[in-house]
This record gives sequence, C-alpha cells and structure tokens, in this order.
Amino acid sequence: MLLISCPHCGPRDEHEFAYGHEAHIARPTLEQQNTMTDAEWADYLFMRKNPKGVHFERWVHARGCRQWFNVARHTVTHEIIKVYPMGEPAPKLEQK
Amino acid sequence: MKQNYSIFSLVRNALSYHQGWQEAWRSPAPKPEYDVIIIGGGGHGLATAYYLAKEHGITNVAVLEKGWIGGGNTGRNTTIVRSNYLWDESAHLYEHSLKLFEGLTQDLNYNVMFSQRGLMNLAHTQHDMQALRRRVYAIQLNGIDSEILTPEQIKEMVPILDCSASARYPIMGASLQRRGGVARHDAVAWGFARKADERGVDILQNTEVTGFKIVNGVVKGVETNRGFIGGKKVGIVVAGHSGVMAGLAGFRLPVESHPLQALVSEPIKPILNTVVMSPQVHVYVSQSDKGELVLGAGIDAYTSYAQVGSPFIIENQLNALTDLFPCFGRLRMLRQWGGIVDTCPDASPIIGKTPVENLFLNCGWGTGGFKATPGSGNVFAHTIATGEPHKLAQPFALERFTTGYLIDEHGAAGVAH
Amino acid sequence: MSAQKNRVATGSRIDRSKPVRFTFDGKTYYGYQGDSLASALLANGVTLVGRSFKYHRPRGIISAGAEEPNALMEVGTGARREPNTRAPQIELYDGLVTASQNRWPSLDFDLGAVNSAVSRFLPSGFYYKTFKWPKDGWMFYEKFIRRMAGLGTGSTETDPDRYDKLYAHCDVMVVGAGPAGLAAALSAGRAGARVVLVDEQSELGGSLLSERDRTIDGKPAAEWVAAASAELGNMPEVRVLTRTTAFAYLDANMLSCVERLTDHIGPTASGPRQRLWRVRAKEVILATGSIERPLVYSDNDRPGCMLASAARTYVNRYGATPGQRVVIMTNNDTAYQTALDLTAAGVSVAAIVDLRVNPTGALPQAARAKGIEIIENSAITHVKGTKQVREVDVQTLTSDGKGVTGSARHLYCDTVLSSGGWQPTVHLHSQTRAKVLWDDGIQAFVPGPIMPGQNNRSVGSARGAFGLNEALNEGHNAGAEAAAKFGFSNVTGNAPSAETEPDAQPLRSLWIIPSNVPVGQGGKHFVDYQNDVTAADVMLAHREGYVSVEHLKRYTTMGMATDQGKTSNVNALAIMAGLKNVSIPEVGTTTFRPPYTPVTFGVFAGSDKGDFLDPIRKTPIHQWHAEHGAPFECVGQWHRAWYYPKAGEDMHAAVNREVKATRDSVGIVDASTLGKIDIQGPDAAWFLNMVYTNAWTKLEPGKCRYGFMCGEDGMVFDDGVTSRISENHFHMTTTTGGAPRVMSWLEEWHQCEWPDKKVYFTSVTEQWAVFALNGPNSRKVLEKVVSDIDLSEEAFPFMTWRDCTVAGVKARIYRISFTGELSYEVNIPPSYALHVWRALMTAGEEFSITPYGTEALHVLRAEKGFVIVGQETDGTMTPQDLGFEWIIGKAKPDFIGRRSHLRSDTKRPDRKHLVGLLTENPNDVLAEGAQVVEHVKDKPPMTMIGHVTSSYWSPNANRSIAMAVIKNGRNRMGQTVYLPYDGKVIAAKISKPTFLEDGAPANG
Amino acid sequence: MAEAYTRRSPLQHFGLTAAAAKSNAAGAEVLIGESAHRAIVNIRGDGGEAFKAAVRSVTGVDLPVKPNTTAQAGAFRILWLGPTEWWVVTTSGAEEKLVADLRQAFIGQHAAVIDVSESRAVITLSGTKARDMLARGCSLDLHPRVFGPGQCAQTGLTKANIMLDQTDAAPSFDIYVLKSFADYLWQWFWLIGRDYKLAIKAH
Repeated sequence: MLLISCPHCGPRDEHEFAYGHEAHIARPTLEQQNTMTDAEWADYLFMRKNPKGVHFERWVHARGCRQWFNVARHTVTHEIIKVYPMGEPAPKLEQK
Repeated sequence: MKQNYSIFSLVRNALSYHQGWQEAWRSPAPKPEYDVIIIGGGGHGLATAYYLAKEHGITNVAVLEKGWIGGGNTGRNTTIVRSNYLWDESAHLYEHSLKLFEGLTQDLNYNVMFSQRGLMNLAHTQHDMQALRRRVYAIQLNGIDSEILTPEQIKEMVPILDCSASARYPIMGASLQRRGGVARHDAVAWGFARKADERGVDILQNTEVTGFKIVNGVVKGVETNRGFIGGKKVGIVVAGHSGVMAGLAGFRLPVESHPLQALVSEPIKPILNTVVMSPQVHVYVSQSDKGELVLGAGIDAYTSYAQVGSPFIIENQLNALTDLFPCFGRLRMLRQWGGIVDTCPDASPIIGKTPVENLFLNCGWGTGGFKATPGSGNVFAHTIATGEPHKLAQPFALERFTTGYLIDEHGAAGVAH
Repeated sequence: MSAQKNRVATGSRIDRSKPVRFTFDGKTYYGYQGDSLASALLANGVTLVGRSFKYHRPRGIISAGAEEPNALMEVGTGARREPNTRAPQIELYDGLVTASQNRWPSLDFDLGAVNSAVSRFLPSGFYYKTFKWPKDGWMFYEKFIRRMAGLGTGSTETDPDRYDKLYAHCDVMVVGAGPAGLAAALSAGRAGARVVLVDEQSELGGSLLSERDRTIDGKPAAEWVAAASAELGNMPEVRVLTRTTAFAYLDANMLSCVERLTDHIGPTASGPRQRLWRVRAKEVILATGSIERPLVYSDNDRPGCMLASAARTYVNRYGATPGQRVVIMTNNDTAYQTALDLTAAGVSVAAIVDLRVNPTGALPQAARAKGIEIIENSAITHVKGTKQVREVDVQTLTSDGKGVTGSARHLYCDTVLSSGGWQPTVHLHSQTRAKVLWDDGIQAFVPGPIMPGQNNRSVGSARGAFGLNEALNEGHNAGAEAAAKFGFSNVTGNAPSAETEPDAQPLRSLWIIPSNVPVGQGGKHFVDYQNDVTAADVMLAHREGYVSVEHLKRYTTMGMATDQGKTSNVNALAIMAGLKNVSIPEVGTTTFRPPYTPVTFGVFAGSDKGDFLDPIRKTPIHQWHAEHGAPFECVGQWHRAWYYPKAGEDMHAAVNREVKATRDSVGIVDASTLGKIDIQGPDAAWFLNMVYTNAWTKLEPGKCRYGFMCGEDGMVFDDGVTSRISENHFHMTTTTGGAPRVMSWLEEWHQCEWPDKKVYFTSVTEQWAVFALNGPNSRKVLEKVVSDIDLSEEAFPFMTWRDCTVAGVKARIYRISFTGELSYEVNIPPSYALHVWRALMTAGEEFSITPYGTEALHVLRAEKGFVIVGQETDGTMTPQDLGFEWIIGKAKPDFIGRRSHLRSDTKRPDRKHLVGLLTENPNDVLAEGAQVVEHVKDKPPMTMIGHVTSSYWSPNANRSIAMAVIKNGRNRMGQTVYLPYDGKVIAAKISKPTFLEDGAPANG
Repeated sequence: MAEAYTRRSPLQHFGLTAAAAKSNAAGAEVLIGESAHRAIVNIRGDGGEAFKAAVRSVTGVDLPVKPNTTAQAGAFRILWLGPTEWWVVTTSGAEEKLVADLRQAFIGQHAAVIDVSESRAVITLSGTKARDMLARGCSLDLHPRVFGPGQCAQTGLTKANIMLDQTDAAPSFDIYVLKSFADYLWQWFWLIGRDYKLAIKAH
C-alpha cells in the first residue's frame, strides 16, 4: 500500500486518495478545438505516455482535504520521488 | 516433425527412463533478417507466429521474448475462457477464440486442459439483473450459448454459495455460459511454442528489444540486446509493455498499464466445479485441477509496471468471497501475484496497423487477454500476413479513438477477469 | 495414558505436569503442554503421518517449522475442519482432533499409492502429453485427475469463527525474535523508540529455544530469552506479538502480519480467532533466520528421513526423539551439534556420513570424542523401508562427487537426518522486489541492496551471518541505529554476547547425492517432497527445454506446493545449474511472493461480514419505510423504499396502485438520496456553462433548469436540475448514484484546469431531506401545511423555488417534476424529516395521499418519457442520441464534451436513438435488456439494432410501455420491430418515448 | 419555532438515552455516545488575513491555518478541513445566526458560508481503549506522540469517511460522519466493541 504525502495533510495511506492519471495534459483552448483534427483531439483525449519509469501524475486526497496535487512516482519501484502542487510544471528529475 | 505426444509415446519413453524426449522448442541464434518479427513471447505472440506459419505459410518468423516465454500475463492470469460479451464486435472475436480453444489440444498435440465446466456471472441488484438480461439476450442472438439461472438453479449447481435473501447483496440470478471454463495457461503458451517451432519459427528467449529501425516511416527491424535483427514486418504483442514499445517506435497509445492481482488458495479436494464471477462484489473464482482456488478481482487504480498491487484490493476481494462462500473462511491464501495489464479507455483491445508502416500492434486486452489467446493470434497473423485487418479485427483498429467508434465493454465486463 | 516411547525423560520446554490428549486418525494419544503436534506424534513413535500429492508416497515429518512439506493435517471437525495444516506449527491442546489427508481408505493402506507403482509413466508434465483423445475427452479424464489431486478436504459449512483486522504504526519493526531480533528489539526499545516485534512461534527465542548448552551474557540461552522477554514486556512503547507471522512486505514499509489468537486453544476459545495486523513501520529489521536444506539422496522421503536441525529442535525443545537409532548425512558442521545433542539425550547415533574429506572442525572433533563414528567422503546411497526407514547403504564418493565406489556398508537405523547447508530466509526482503545475491561461501542466496523507499535491513542468519555472536551484535546495532534515525539515540547497554564460536569448515555442495544406479532409474531423489518433484524430473525439464527457473517450476510444479519451495528451491536451481553447466545465479532465482506461509481467507475478510460487507446508507426516514413494509432497492450503497405493499398485494399490484394514485390525486416519495451540491462564487455560472451542455448565464435567481453533463468524450454521465439561489449561488442536484462522482468531477476541473475561477463546491446531499409531492392534488396537500407563501401557479410557477415553512419547519421547495404532474420537491432538515413526512401524510389523508417507491417513480417518469442516466444511458449515449438536441447550447462557445460531439462517429445521423416501443399485444411487458431485431430468423445469429432500456406496465396508459435505444431509431417511427428472447418473439412498434397523451417534453 | 416539533437525531432510534442510564460506565474501557444536534457551518475562503479577521470578528477564534488542527474560543470551535475549507462548530440552534453573521463579515471577499449542521451525525468515543478501537478501522497513527488534543483529521474509518476531532487527552474523540452512514458506523462500533468493556455515554 502506497504511502502518499498529501501536501497539506502529510503522509496517508493510499486508500485515502483517488488516482487522476497522467498530469500536465492541458485542455485545448476553444480556438485550438475548433482548428484541430479529430486525430489531434483523440490525442488529447486518449493518448498517454504510460512510461516505465518516472510518471508524472495527479492524485486527490479524496477522503481527506479533497485537494488535487501532482506526484512524480516511479512505476516500477513505486517510489514517490516528488509531490508538487497543481499548476507547477513537471520537475526535471534524473531518470532512475 | 516433432515427436508425437500420446499415451503410447509416454509409455514408450517410460521404458527408457524418459531419456528420449526432445526439447519442446529450439533455442536458435537469431538470423540477420526475418519476414516477420513478433515482439513478445506470450501466448498471443506465440499464437500469432503459429498461425502465420500454419495458415499463411510464413515460416521465416522470429518471436522475441525478453525473458522466458509465457512469463508475462500468460502465466499470471486466472485462466478463464469465455465469450459472453455484450457488443457484437467483441462477441464475435471472443467466440472465434473460444472455438479455437475447443480444438486447440488436438491442433497443438499438447493438452491445454481446456475444461468447459461452465462460467457463472452473478447478479445481486435490480440493476445487475437488467444488465445481465441485456447481455444474455445479445449473446444468444449472436448465436453464442448463454442462459439465465434462477437462484434455485444457482444453488443446485453451486451448493456452497450463500443464496440467502438476507445477504447484503443477495444473489438474484446469474448468467451461465456452459461452454466457458478454464484452461491451463502455461500449456497454451508451450503448446503454441512447440508447434510454431516445428514449423520453423525461431523462438528467441532472453532477447529484449531496445529500439526500432525505422526508415522513412517504414520499419526495417529491431535493435536488441543480441544485436540488430532485420524484419520485413514487425508485430508488437507485449501486453502491459505496449506503451514502452510504442514509445520506442515514436508514438503513443490510448493505453495505461495497471497491476492486476490474483491469488490461489492451498489445494483441496474438489469443492467448486464451476467458474463463479460476481462483478458487483468484485470477485471471481474457480478451482484448478490441482485443487487450488484461483481468485481474481479488479485492477489497481494507478499505472504501474511492478507486479504487485495494493492489499486492500485483496482484502475486499476475500471479504466478498467469504461472504459468497461462507465455508471458504478457513481456507488459506497460498500465493499472490500481480500482472501488468494494458487497459484501453473502452476496455477493448487494439489490433491492427500503427502510424509506422509494416509495424503492427496487438494490445489493450486489459484484464481479459488469456481467453483471447488463440483468436487474437489468429486474426493478428492474418492482419500481418495480408497487410489488411482480419474482418473480426477491423472494428478494433487504433483508428476508432479518432472517429469515436468505441466498443465500450465496461458495462459488459464490470469486473476485471 | 499410553507410554510415549520416544519421549526424553527430563529437560526441554514442555510441561510434563500437564498431559494433553489428542487424536490422530481417530486414535488417541497423549502429549504435553508445550508440544507441537509433530513433536507429540514423534514422542509417540508415530512416523507415518501423510501421503504425498502425486504419488501418494508414505511420508513422515521432515522439519520442525514453517518449511514442513510432508506433515500436513486436517485439524478440527465439522465446520471448523481446516485442511493442509503443518504439524510442526500446530500447538497441542486438550481435545485436538487431527487427521492425515490425501489418502483413501486409510493412511496405512492408500489406494492412491497405485500412482507410486506406475510413477514411471507419470513424469513431470505427463498430462500435457496425454488425455487428448477423444476430442472432448478431457472433461472425462479431468474428473479423475481432480479427485486424485488436492490435498485435504475443505469444510462445506459456514466458518463459525470470527476475525479481526487493525492498523498499527511504529518506528522500528522487528521480524523474528531469535537472537538477532531480540537484540534489535531490546536496543531500539531501550532507546525509547516505538517497536513492534513479531514472531511466528508461541514464545520468543527463535533458534535459541532449540539450544541445549549455549549461554548468552553468562546465562543459559533460555534464561537470557526469558529475561529479554520480560524486559520487552515492560517497555510501554514496545509491542510484542507472538504467534504472529509477518507474511507480506508491502509498499512503503507496510507489513501484513497474522496473529493466531485461539488456534492453540481450540474451539472452546472465545473472541476472534485470528487478527490481521497492517503495520506501517519507519524502519524494518528482518531477523527471520534461515532454513536448513535437505540433501537430495535416493528415497530421501521415507518416513524417518528428517532435517538434522529439526531433530535437534525435537529433542532439545520438545524432549521428543525422532527415532531410536539415527544416521546423519551432512555436508557441513552444523549437523554434528545434532549428533551431540541426540547422544546426550540417549539416542543412538549409528554414524555421521560426511560428504567432505577429513572433517576436522571443533564439532566433528567433539563428536569423535563422544565416540560417534564419522564416515567421511561418503554418502547414503540407498534407504530401505517403505513406511519406515529400516536401513541405509553408505558408499564412498568418487573424487568429483558424481559417483560412488566400493562396496556398500549397511547401517541399521530408523531415522536418517540430513543437512545440506542453510538458506537465509530472504522472503520478506525479496517481496519488496529487492534482489537476492548468491554467496559462494555459504552456498546460499543472501539479501541484495534494498529498494528505494523500503527502509529495511536483514541481520543475523537472515543475511547469512550464521554465528550467534554475529546475530546478537548485528541485531543490537541495527536496533540502535534504527532508533537513532528517529531521534532515539540514547541506547543503553551493550550488545549481548555468547561464548566464542569455533570456525566452521566450508561445506561441500553435492546437489544430487549419487548412488550406484543413474538418477531416475532406481530410487527417487526427491527435491520437492510435497509435489513429488524428483531430480529426474528436473533433468527431464532440462531435456525438454524448460530450463528457465519459472519454466522449471511450472513444468515440474517444483516449489509450487503449500510450502512454496522453502526446502526445495535452491536444490532444484542448483541441479538445473549443473545440467546447464552454468553457475547457480545464472539460472536465476525464484521470486518470493506473499504470503510467507499460507494465511486464512477469513482474516483478510476480517469482521466485515454480512451487512458490513458494504455500508448501507439510509435516508432520514428509513425506519418509517421499513415499518410500512417497504422492501428496499439497492441504489449504490443507498437503500431506497421500492414499493409499499398493502395486505394481499404483490409488487405489481402495489406499484399499479401507487402509480394510479399519484396521477389521479397525490403521491409522495422520499427522494432524499438525490445528490446536492452547493455552488458559490462569482464564476459559478461560468462553471456551470462548462460542465453542462446547456447555457446558464441567463437563468434568473429563483429559477431552476435541467441539464446534462457529459464527459470530455461527449457521452452523458449525469443529469439533474440546478437552481439559482442568488447571482453567485447555485444549488445543483445530481442522480443518487452519481453524486460523489459529480462532486469530484467539479473539483477536479476547478482545481486542475481552471484554478483561477472563483467558485466553491460543497456537498449538501445530506443537509436536506427531500420529499416530492406529485399529482394534481399536491398543491392542496401542501397548502394545508404551508402558510407563509402563496403556492398558486402564478405566484410559484413551474421551474422555480421558494423558501417557506412546512409544518413549522424551515424548508425550501422546488417546483420541479419527474412525473410530468404538478409537483413540489420539499427540502427540509433531516432531523425534522419524520415530523414533516408525517405532517404531509396527515394533510394528504383526505386526498388519499399515497407513498410510492422507486418502482412507481420509474413508471411515472417513463410514462412521460423522462430518462434515467444509467438506465437509458450506458456511457455510450450523447444528449443528441437521447433526443435532447435542444439542450445543447448552440450559442455557447465551449463546454466539456462539445468537441467530441463533432467527431465523425458521434455526429452520424444514424446512431442509436432513444425511442419508445409499443408492443403489438398491449399486455406484453417487454423484458428490460431485450434485444431488438428488424428481421426475425429461425435461429440465431440475428442482427440486433438496439435494446430495451426501460419497460413497465403503465396503469395510466393501460398498456405496456417501453423505452429503447435503436439504430437510427428516430427515423423509424411506426416501424414494427421484433424482440426475440426467452424462447418467444414479441412484435412492437417504434414510437416516441412518451406514452401519455398530455405528455409535456421532459422538464419543460 | 421548529423546536416545538419532534426533532430526531440520526441514532435516536437506538434509544441511547435509556441505554445510557442502564449502562455501567464504571470500569468501562470505552465510552461511546451520540452527541445529537450540533451546529456545523462550513466556511470557504482563502484563509488570508481578511478572511481570518472576518472569522475572528464573528467567533473570536483565530482561524487554524495549520492543516489538521483545531482552535477554540468560547462556544466556537473551528476545524481545519482543507486549505480553503473549515468548519465552525457550536451548539445547536446557533447556526442560523452564525451563518448570517459570517456572510455579513465576508462581504467583499470570495468566500462561502454553508450550513451543514444537518448533514452529520456525531459519535463520541473516549476511554483507555478508544484508540485501540479506532485502529480497527482507521489507518491514521493516533499515538499520543503523533496525534493529540487540538488535532483533527478527515480520514476513513472502516468503510465510512469521517472527520476525527480529538477533544482531550483522555483520549476523547468526536467522530463526524454523514448521517446516512450513522447507523452503519454505530453498529460497526458495536461489532468490534465485542472485545472491549463498552458503556454508552449520555449527552
């Protein structure tokens, strides 16, 4: 069971959180939506990096403070390398 | 020709203390180039190679496996085989596979122990019953066997189920596919490997693909830990690692990899002769021929390539199990493990072409890949051999994520299996 | 009391003043308090205790611990019968009932042993090669295979015991209370750290419990253990758990442990049987010890064959001897200690057969001094006796150890002990996915570097440091260092110390003990006892190409038995390495998976049985519904009143009555479960524009509007009415089941995508109980209990809301309708819900007010064509598919899902549309889920064009009504379609999905 | 006005008042009870100076901005729920005025005041084994070195979501739970309470 450090509440068991999948996928602006192809829209909607290594992802402390935040987590070791606020760009990390 | 496996050959070999058995498949050195390279020596990949050789006469084929064949999800699943899918496209594909399973032992001269002992899906609420009827009626009209059972019929088939009306989630009914059941997962991989090898396919274990050679958008071969191997066509069949391979080839997929956990009990004398699944309370169970109860539940929520998952998934699953089967409380968990499943947004697989020419893809089977093994290999072999999707595979092209023609099996599956 | 012929007269840890009676296979025996079942059986001279899995070979006790492969028992009777329990781990209690298993009709005479006679035809994987004829033959053969397989028999009765689980936290967790673990717990505990110490045995001490002469800090080992136990017991921050197995090492230093609370007491015990501990530690010290490997010699499975260390445990700890006359075969020094201890207990040691040339260590010298014969450079090549060892042959080894020479010496004995070296118990380390490394010096796998985020260290023999002083030192230091990491640096006391140990001579690894016939052609060299995997099977796997570790395991089933290969894995790997002519680590290692030893399903489930499986959410007037006979329908976790049958009514009659009464006069329904979200802030309207498909900016305060929510994929996922309370304040309602999802949906978009927007969302689902009054007389009812506002159509029109007082209680009423009738949704505080409900019922008496449940609610809405998300939709329907083109805000620039509606498949005109179905025979009520076809054929397959989403008898339309989604349905009005199901075909005409004459479009 | 009518608490049907009278508190390891009807007002805002000042002006409490802490002054207790969310808890009946006063005080700010008094049941738990009982279903570390009076936490307790507020070092806890889960949670306490000496406390 993962131990995730909520940026507000501190370390809590995984089951207090809900997973929000890949982070840093910006929703296309209306202008972009109106000019993009269906394939490009599908790219936004469905295509994912799904890396074997460090994954930048979103979590929400669903059973706690209800706040969303970003996590850099290694998808093989499950090591949580960094927790950082929404809106902050993905940190540059040495690939492990 | 491989030596034939039969009761006679077994007796004959017994007399010579089994010194005369040949290796089931060779361990050749890689050739510089193949007509087709299949990346991934799981059941699907081996089946693809087998059908390429058998049905399309393409024998200059290599199967590249980074570890040992059948070592991924093929060897980690709960061995369930069924074709009771809601949507026409899925039903036809999985039924194709089920039919191949029905002749697989003879075709491969390898007993895959396909046991059509019946598979039951329980319904516990009004809503479950509506969904169940919808599914059963659709399956029936697709010409596939499926029926609805009353609680009394369920109790008769599986007396150890708690069918009392006072249960938190009382059993209100079930669907039954009598032709569904289980097969010996390792045997499926080994059987395909042995017969593919017999037809000339090179099975290259401990051969890890580290990159693709792509020239002007056309794939020319793969880089591996054993050097470059040329390939006129390349098929990716690596389940949970599909995203990694796609990354090496320069594109992304609508796929996420998640851990799917399973577990077995200690072996006991036969107590459960049917596969029982309950989407509502998230558990499915069968008893292997060795006597172990084989159990699965849903996937873990987060993406992961670690073959472990969260304990609360297991706890909830066993909570549900012991509620359904109150006599199972004293049985013990023997072993627990995880596989990495590649899940698509619509819970249906992707079979077909990729943005790279001559590079083909077969992935996204999520939690249900084992049952599809022969069917998947069969239609994928056709797709690679002809360059055009098999008609059963056509709806499952990557393209559907652009058009929006998804085959949403979430409602049909409900629970991973 | 019958004599215990193999019981040592004095000494050991059993309590001879407390005899304990037990039965094995129906025969009564006596042991003592402190005995294990295995030790008591041995003391009574019972050596045949089980049959193997495949060949049904007679088997005896091999080990004294968790690694036991042979002595598996059914314990208890009836509902409490538990199969496959290891005899060395069963504590004796008075009245214990045990039985051997996998035999018929009896352990002594087992018909299944025919397998052993024909074992030559049943090599590994024989079933892959056979049972293939005829085509469906497997279903026939399988029945017999299944019956032959399995081990014990599970009970088919409900498990009567209960189980618990709980969470715990600590600074330092110590697994294993042998010398290293005790030293670690002591140093960490003395420093003040929070410590959890677990050990699977009934008392602390681990290997020290099997010692005879060792001393620590000048005290006999047992006294030191007692003092350490007492000291730990007195530390307030130290928790000591005995009979507790740490069986899984999970992410971030969480360990799952099972504590056996009553298994040693038996069925008379009260309280929970077992408890699951989920311990989150900051640092973990693995002091899990090591397990002895047996030697792989010919017929090494005969009853009487045992591990050397096990014999030592039985004689020293339990005062039970494994037999009367013993031959020991070893490749290392440790077995000599067994010989010395057995001799001291009066057991005759016929000889020690040492594989090594010239064993001259301190222990061999001591053995010699005691007059024990040492036969060096030799091996046991033959074991005679089927149900009990009678004699062994010993021959001299060739120099390469692959063969034997010279004539055999015959040694009479009833027991053969073997020691093939020791394997550290690296299971928990390995479960963290950390690697294990091969150590040539000790010929065993040792823990490799730990995984990031997993703070653990292995100490003592768990890491391959087999000396007692090493264990004590490492344990002490590990405990102190771990405690210091968390601020507890004040360690008192030094590491405990034992007398200096003599250096041991290196071991000689012979992974197969040769005999005078080739392996596989004479006796059987068992590698995996329980699953009957022999060295010949490993060789066969090699011959057939199943050479990777996992193929070897799966093909031969080696290591897959209930002992999970604790005594067999390394031996099998080494044999395979020899065949492949590579080093052992090149063959690989097996991955250790949880659990370390099998754990009952019951303890994972814990106490959450029956109604506790999933919480039942109840509305504020749940009791009233129950008291009025309503059965409940599960909607998510909620229980909602389904219908209210009167005496003599079935469901159909009750629902018809409720539906009629509501249309004709007035009905009332408890709709408290509807999701409700309070939305406030200057950007609230902007936000609603984004999450709903229709426009919200112009909605005036005081008014309500219906909307659909779509996912970004364009598919409907919830609906509901939202009301504007004031300029910046809205009240949203959602479906019952969708409430939590919508709430998190709003938060996710706000926090992740549009954090600059000023808006707050707060769930108020349970702040309000909701009673909907429906029907032409609903206003009249309400007027009797509302005096502070004008309820007239003009003053309080459709799709508006008002604050008022209902029956003296502050309320908010929404004039919205899910029946198409005059309707008021009365929202009141839940603590007054019963009061208001009763007041409304009283007020409605003169209009025969009728409470209705969810079933009538469904019929009422269907009559008017209202959709239910989750019933008419399944995640594949757009608002347009449902016929709600008008609800898409055309003028609105953007909303979630909009772009997806423009994709080629989503904008196809012939998608599935929501339509009505009128059966040709109005009395036919279609099954929900029935599939629609255009053309009926004699038999399947038939092309399906849609399915029935909702179907009811409508007492108001006086016929059946149904909704369906059908391909291109809106362009098929009037077409007759067919519904083949349940062996019949029903014809129906496609209609609009509204079924009453005056039906207004949904929610106006 | 409404008080004239029968007001019911979510656990009232268990007859707790009568049960408490019969319950033997002496020697009990855990005292459990229902604190019926409590005023709970949810306030939303940025937690900045203006917001704090407004809260102080109405309640006299210094807003706890440290996560998972509480603050109390007089009849008002404020619980931290999230970086933009708090509960002001006080005696039942005061919620209407409290809501009005807070709304008044927040004028000019982006803030929200929502009465949630009616949505929660409050179960109280105290005594030497209270922590043990909570550990049966709560994954938080409640050891006094880690969690004490003045701290609160939203978390899970068995299969319900709760707000846990430690009110003294006895230890005593207030457990806030959605009313629809109140039956479930109460019965769960009795289920696991089989192994403790339990007494019902009157409130």
